[in-house]
Amino acid sequence: MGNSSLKPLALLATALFCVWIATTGRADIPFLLTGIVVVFAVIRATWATFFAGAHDFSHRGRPWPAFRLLPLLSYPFFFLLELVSATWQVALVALQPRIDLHPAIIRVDSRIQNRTALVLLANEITLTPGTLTIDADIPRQGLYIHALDLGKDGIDGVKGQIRRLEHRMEGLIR
Amino acid sequence: MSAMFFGLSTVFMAAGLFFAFASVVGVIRFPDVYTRLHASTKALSGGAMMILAGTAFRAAATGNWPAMVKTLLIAAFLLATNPLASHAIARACYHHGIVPKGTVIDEYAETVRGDRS
Amino acid sequence: MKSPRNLQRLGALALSLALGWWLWQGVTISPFQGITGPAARYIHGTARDTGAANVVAAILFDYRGFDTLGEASVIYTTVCGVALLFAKRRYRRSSHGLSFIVKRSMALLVPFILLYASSIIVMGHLSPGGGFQGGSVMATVTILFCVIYGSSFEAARVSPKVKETIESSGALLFVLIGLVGLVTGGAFLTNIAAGFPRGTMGQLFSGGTIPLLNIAVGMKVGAGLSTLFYSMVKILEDPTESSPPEV
Amino acid sequence: MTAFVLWGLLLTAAVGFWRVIVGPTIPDRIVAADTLATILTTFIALLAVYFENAVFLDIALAFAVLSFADVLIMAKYFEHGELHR
Repeated sequence: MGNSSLKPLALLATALFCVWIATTGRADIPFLLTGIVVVFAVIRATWATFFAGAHDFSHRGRPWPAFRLLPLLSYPFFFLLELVSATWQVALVALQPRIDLHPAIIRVDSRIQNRTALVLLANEITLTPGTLTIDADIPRQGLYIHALDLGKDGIDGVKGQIRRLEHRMEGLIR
Repeated sequence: MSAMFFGLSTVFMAAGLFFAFASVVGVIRFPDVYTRLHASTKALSGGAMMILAGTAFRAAATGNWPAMVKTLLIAAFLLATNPLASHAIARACYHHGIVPKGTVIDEYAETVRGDRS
Repeated sequence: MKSPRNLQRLGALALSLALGWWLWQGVTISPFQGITGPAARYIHGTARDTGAANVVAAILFDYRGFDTLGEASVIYTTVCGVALLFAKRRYRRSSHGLSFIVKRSMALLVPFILLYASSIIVMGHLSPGGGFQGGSVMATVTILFCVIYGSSFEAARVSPKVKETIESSGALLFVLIGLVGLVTGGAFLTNIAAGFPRGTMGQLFSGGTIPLLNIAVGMKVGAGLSTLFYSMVKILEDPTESSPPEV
Repeated sequence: MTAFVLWGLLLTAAVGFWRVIVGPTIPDRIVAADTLATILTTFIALLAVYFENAVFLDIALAFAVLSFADVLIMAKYFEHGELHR
């Protein structure tokens, strides 16, 4: 029991502690000690509500997936690369002399079971220019995505892009 | 090392300025709310991220490590909060009844109609 | 340009541009140039007098600490009055919030925003910020709970009694710190002269009572503003006055 | 260079203000204002480089953390017609 819940807790505490060091911008002994106290207080105030037995889960399910460490560390680089390439494409669309858009709202069914991971995937799709998550059909793992321009590849091009993001997300969680 | 960081920061700032301008042009030229949201997201992912990266490199060039870490924190918070706002406003617009212009396919419409009836 | 509304908007644009130019002029003046009188005295003497790096925090909690106690009491009195006025009304319990994506992502964000608010409060005497600002960020988080998760969420998780307790203990902490000054033979809210350590400027433990008073005010403002919002939300409960929005 | 980027960003924000003024519907204005908020957050962060004063980064951080709240509140209002449900 302790083993199953320890890993997300350790991850959250580490992330919070890093954010504490970043906001204060110092690494003296008093700051680190105060940081430990504050991180403990914040986790004490939010863990039971938002992470352990999360309030917005109607039936049983793991609210918080266990992440693999190595993909988690390499994840930001791939994500930023994806971001830059998509941004470049949309910038070209915005600056071309005549705007000829074919927007569409399509449904993409995902394989990801864990709801938090699905939400992270939805946020990632929103962050990538060119695709925007409008709604999620959480019980059946479907995402409704507004695509800016279907382009010449049609629906399959957008779905392929989503699949790539989804594949990486699947490698991230256990 | 410092000169390299300096040059990198200049490159990133110029690229960020270009993307910010392109996104604002997109916000003005695109036809409806949903497509404008795409352009707005680009202001974040292209413009803000690159300019903040340039700022971080500039801070690193002068050896001001706390400022660099804080800049990266600003970028992380922007990345974490912006999709929430975009998604919420898009969904609210759809449920309020603003019809997207010129969509080829709309697979969401039936779901919303089923909810309303 | 044809309707008066557009004219009004252009006027607003011109006004904001003028304000921006003015602010720019204010930002670009070099520090210590042309600052005379009491301002110069505070800027040069703060480090020696209090040991705090943030001059505004030093003025708020040391030079005019008693005044700040009065200001905080204004919030306290307002909260008590509003809570009394709307005590009879009940929340309409509703868990209609925004979509699941927003709910779940906000759950992942809340610890980080709370940590940021705490860092504003704790670093109040070293960097821009302090009790009032950090408390406001905390209250913003609780207001977002109502917006995102529906009004039943906050009422179920944090009872108004807990908030009242936090607010009252913040006020009590403030007064107790002030009383230490009286005990040691000084005036109410005496800082360095009452024996609190000055520390070296820039360290966490410096500035005597200023960090402690920041924490007290942070508790007070955070819980107080949150209580205010949740008392005011009950006004909207009246079913006759709800109308659909116009776009 | 920094001054050039700063002026460019200001010009960009002024151009984007056009959508805030003439936006046909309120969501258009909100989206445009959110774009401007993002751009101006980076503007404040750049001011820290320009003035070589790290204090501006704290202001930019506060802006980055809290600027999404207004959009969420507007979204709630559009979706439900009232804020407190």
